[in-house]
Amino acid sequence: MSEPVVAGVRRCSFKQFLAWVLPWSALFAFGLYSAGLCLVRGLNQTNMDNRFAFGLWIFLDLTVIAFGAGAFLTGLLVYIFKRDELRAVLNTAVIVGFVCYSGAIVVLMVDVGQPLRAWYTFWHPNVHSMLTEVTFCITCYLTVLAFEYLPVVLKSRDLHRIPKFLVFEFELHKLMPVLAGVGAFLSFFHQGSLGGLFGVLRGRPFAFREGFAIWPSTFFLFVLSSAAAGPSFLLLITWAVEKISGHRLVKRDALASLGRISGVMLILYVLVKCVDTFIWINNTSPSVGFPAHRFYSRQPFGAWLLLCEIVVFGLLPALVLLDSGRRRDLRWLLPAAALTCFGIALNRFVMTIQTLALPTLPFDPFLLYMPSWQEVGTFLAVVAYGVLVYSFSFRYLPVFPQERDLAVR
Amino acid sequence: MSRYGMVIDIDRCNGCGACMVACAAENNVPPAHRDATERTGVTWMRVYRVENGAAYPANRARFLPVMCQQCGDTPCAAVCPQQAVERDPKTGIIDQVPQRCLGCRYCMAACPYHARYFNWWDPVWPAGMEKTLNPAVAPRMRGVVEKCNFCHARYQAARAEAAAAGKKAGKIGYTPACAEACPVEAISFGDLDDPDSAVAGGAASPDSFRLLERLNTQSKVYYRSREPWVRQMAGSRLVQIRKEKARV
Amino acid sequence: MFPGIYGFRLDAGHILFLGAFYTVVLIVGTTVLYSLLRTHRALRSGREPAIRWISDFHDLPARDRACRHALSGQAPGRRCERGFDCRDCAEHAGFGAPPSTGEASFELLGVTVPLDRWYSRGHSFVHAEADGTFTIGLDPIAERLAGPNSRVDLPGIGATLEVNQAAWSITAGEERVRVLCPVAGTVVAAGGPGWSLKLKPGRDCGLTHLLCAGEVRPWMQREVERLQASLEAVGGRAVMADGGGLIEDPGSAYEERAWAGAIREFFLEP
Amino acid sequence: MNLGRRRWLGLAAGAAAGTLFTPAPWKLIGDSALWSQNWSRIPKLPTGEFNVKYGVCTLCPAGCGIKARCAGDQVFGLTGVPGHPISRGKLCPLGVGAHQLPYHPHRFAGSVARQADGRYLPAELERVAATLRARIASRKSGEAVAVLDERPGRAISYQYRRFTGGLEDGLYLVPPAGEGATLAALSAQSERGASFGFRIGEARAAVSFGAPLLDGWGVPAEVNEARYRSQRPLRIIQAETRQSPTASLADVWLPIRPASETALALAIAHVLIRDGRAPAAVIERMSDGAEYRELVMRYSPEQASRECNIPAAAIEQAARMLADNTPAVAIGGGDAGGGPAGAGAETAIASLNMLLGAMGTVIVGKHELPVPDSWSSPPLSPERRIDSDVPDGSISMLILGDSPSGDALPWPLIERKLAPDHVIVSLSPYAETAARRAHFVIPAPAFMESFEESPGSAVSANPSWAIAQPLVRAPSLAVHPLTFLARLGAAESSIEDLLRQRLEELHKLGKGEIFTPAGTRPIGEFKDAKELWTAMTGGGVWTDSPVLEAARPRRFGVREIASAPARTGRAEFPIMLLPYARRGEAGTTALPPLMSKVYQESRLRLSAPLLRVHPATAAASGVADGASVRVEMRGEGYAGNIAVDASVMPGVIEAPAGPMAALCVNEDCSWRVSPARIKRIS
Repeated sequence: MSEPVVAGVRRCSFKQFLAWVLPWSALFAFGLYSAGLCLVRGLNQTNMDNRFAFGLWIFLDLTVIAFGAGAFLTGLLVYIFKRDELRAVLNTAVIVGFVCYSGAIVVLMVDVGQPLRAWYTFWHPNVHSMLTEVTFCITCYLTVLAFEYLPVVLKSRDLHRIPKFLVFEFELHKLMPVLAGVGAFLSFFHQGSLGGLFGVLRGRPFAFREGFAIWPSTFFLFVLSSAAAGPSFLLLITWAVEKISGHRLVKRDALASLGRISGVMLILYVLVKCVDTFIWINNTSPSVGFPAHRFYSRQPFGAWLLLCEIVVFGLLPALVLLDSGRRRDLRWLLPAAALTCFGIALNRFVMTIQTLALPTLPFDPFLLYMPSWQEVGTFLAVVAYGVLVYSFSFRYLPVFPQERDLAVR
Repeated sequence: MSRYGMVIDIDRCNGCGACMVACAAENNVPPAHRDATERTGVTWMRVYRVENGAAYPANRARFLPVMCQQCGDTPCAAVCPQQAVERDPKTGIIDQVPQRCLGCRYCMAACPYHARYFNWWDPVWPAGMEKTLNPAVAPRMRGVVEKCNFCHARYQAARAEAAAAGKKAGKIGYTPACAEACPVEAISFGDLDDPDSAVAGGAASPDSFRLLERLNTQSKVYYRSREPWVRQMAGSRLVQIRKEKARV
Repeated sequence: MFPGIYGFRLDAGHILFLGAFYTVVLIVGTTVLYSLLRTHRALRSGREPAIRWISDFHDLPARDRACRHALSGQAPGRRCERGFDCRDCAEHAGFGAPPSTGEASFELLGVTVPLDRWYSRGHSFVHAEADGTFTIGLDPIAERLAGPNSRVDLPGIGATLEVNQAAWSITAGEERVRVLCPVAGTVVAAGGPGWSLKLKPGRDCGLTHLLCAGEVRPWMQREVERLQASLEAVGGRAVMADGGGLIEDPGSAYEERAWAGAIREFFLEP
Repeated sequence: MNLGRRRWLGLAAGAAAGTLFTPAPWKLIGDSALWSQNWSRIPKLPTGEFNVKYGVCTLCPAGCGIKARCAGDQVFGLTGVPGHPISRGKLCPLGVGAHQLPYHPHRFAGSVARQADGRYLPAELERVAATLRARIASRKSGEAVAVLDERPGRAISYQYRRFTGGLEDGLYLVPPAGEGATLAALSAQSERGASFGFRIGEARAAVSFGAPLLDGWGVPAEVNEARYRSQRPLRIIQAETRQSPTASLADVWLPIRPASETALALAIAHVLIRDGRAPAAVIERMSDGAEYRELVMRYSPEQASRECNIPAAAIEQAARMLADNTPAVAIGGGDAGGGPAGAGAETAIASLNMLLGAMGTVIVGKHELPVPDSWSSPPLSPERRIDSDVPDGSISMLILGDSPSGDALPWPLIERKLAPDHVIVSLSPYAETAARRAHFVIPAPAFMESFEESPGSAVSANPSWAIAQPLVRAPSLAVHPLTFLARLGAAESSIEDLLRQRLEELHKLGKGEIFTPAGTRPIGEFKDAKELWTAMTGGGVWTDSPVLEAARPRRFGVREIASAPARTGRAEFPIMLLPYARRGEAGTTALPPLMSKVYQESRLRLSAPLLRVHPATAAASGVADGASVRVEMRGEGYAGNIAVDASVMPGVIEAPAGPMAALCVNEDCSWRVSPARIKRIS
């Protein structure tokens, strides 16, 4: 084949590509198998139980969707606020977003006991449930993402030749701002609702928070934290792809700008979280008879977790990302971004696992939970799925508009 | 209109478990699966052994039957994404509709009493034992949540009877399986709004309390004990209790 | 979900929630349907070639999208945003007519480039014939690059061509590249001496978007550099023969893929 | 037109889009949901006309009335019979789930012979009977053929006795006294044949030496009525090492050191006599009164407090509490798993009753139920207790009876009595406990499958008798014990006939009254046995007032008390193993599968082999929580898991006996406390 798969840029040989893809595919297959077990034999395949009603998977969903937030944020900034330096990572953002959301939804389907009834949530929804809001928004937003992803796919060499696709891509691209707007709206709500998911649990004083109107404070905390995690994750991914592919793909200023957004959001998040935690410790939790310090009396979930969340994985990276000098230096930018992502993941972990580990009934024991291999397998399937989708997109689709310019020296 | 509730006398309960077995038999809850643990079984009614935390010989223990507390202000109903948790306005009973349940287990995370149970396995009885199932109660399928509904089937039967006898509905007396079975008559059941019912009296008595009262779930299951430590413990003080091996 | 379905109530919660949901669905649906509709229209009105060029044009590396006035040094660093179609470019008029050099042709790498004609950025020329028709063909450098044994596939007589539409294609070795049409018109003859197509001009066959006179040399110089750059990028040797002349059939001197890539870039294939 | 790939794609896409506008996909979704709603793996529910039948629970001697809710002739639920004189409308967890027993997974499909490798192979009844007859004929003299009947006093029991009576050195065996141990000691202290029972309702206070008074002891309803009556409720002092449910619910819990019951009983007696709260006349009347006084005087509260490891003041207080609330009663016998405290201790406990004014008020005489003369005429073996009345190694054929007592029957005890080449036959319907050790199993009909009777509790003085009609049809391969006995050459008869005969006898006697769900009528009102039969098989139960004029004990039994072996920890067995169990769970029967709720799913009852020890004990034996260990006792031992728990007495192991009781039996045939040690399994 003389013609390059992506216009004007070089890609590794098919053999190399195969060598990269095969292990991931194997992992994916294994994941599918373990997910299949859970579907066929039921959730007894997991290590969840009546007390640990949620486990690894819900943690995964929360985290992955927070990481996927890069999509709506970049879309918003590029199409609505015309921040053109982010155009370079827009496609990546869309692909990552698409992977994260579709992955999350699939895992959710495995996680529920009766997947066949998933559509009941749409058919007779309980509009007061945060989960309903999440379900609606996520599915809608996945559709939106699909339509944002479609143009990238249609730009692939062979499809591009077909006039119908060419023109459709052209026309659809014109209307992107609309979709970006809708996407932002949806994301705002479901990111929030994911936080609300735990914030509304009156029966779980560790998670319960007061808030505004129908939304507990975690609603807003999650919006902010996801907005902080999204760009950082995007930044890391882009950098990783550059390293793995060995091409320069985006201008540094794009990464820096991502870092800046992340930093701003993160510092906001940290501030709000501090206030929220303060109110929770002094008012919300004790008022229902649960002095907050007791929640941290059960190792390994000590107060150090809270400290890490706020300082090590919050304040620290935020300050680095806000420093325009350091931000331009990858040796500062990347670790900061990594810390940010890890911090948000930790927050999601605390929200799910620690919440459920703590007993509410005074005579009930504190529990620990270790996922079964089927759960881990399903988890890995999502990771592998992400890598595969991205790898194929990167190989066969024009993902990085700047790559061609950067290739010319 | 009635508001059914329970009063359980902790100072009588000897933890024999008759209530649990009666409940399971009445509501077609299957025997534990081979691999089931105390955390994956289905036990609408679970009797906990609670201790005052002191070391021998100062230690004292009581038995605390815990089932769905039938909250007046339910944390669970609000979170169900597809309205599978229903409140019967005529009785105040919260019921789970297995046919509509998605099995997302959000309600279980929401319930502070851990009184909701998920069907981790298909409901399986030893060969031939299906013959002994209660015809009045449909067994639940795998992958849905279930919980105590104050023996709703018995309420329905009682209502049908009352209707047949031409009595006006609302003032219907019946007894759930656990209350009927309790050998020491520790469990009394009735209409909390009916001032001259036993439960109304029991709920009002000074030694009565509710679990996690400060969460303000308005639960309709009251407990009674003359032991101060029991009343204190049942609030929300975390006490060190009998070591139970959590599944890890 | 809908009135009549279990659990539907006409309370604030339902109205707000479902209202928002239906709105979103409506917006997304409309957007997609609308773009489908426009696609349909565009295809019917034959705007597909124009759209293709525009989309290709936007995929070109920024450096290849330099404005003609940037090349001539009038507006350094200026980028073209309209697919090299200056006819409706407001700024273009402002720059005035291209400077005349007075000479009839010039030498570049031992190739004579006549200036009695207009050149398109896609390396085709337009020559106005006495009979009011236009002859179009590859410019000399392109001719040389295509090499002596390149195949040319011309459109049939009577085909109508638009500006920047793929007019004909040449196949050098394995590589097939399209040549963009410099002017709009109808093919009246194909494959004449020194030209590939003879067009009967269509309506608004302005030539303002084409390069001529003093603009040609700097542009062509730059094109050669561009070619060299892309060849070196794939680790090629110099395209020049000794004495700075462009060798006969340069393609033969290169590894297949490298040359192909260079040629594609040269002919503005995305 | 040519169908290129692109065209095909278009076609497919169009078709896909098109179907969305047909009902097909939506119908599919709907159906899928419906399918998940009537999930194929949900068992089908029984159908049939709803009706109610009455019977009596024969899973333990208490004899609670059961009300069976049926769909057609299928029982789907058991509840108590409101107003029932024995159970007052209540059942224990075993009874509540018992309707599942006929379908128990461990049930035998028919007669089997156990192979060397432990497998059961089907064996024809005829063949087995022939083998056994041969064994009986060919056995050496001095080798006994024995029937072990855990539920003596039933019609079938008399048939067993006649069968063994028909053979020379045939033995009719009954299990160790169990919860009746104190009463047994009393009759040992009285003239021959005198037997006693409790009227717990008469007592105002009770000191229980490990008897589970509030947890299924005797006839639970009787205790509960006494305990929860509004006027002067029964006050309970629980002297027990383990914090049993009774201990935690009792008014006073005396956490005494294991095997110190004797000391406590004597110390209480000491206080009573010292403070002159004991009737002197009683002591004078006894043949060994002087020795008793002398013995008791040696056990001052201080002395006892050292042995029992409780404050002397607590003992004084307990004694006073008993003296202030006469008639009070002292009860031994232990729980279903631990069993009696040993002959010496039980005698000490029994004699305490003479100082508490229990004799003739709370403890009164108990007469055997009337039986037709034809039953009691020779040949009829006397009742022998397997622990005390049989020489070791003397039984060459042991037939384990059909019905369980619900109490532990320690295998070592039985094994000790068996001759080297013995054969064991079990009539149990289930492959549980003892039946697993039998060479042949001739499974009797399961619970509710045949006519059964309940001759009343062993410890209650109130006489009662009830008949259970079969509520479920027995599988064809179940063999009724009578049929089996007939195969062995005993007289052919049917259980129904026997019960009718016995009922006739009762009718002739004309005393007592009959309770039926319809109401209670004096037996005299039934004109003939036939009418009585209908009443009895319809959930009826015969009750009578106890006989108050009772043989009084002649002596305190100082000899037995003094000769009791001391059970203190020895060097190699420093820890005391305390097996315990609740009524029914340590017996030889199967547990209803729903008991998994109580064991597996709530851990409300721990099943063997979970060994609870105090942190100090664990540290001393070098084991941590959850460690898998082996408990070693003299000659016995089994594997288990350690559960460290500060609410256990240091130096002891609380070991649930559970359905498979692995118990170590001491020299004096008691197993409540056995010296043991913990070995870690590495």
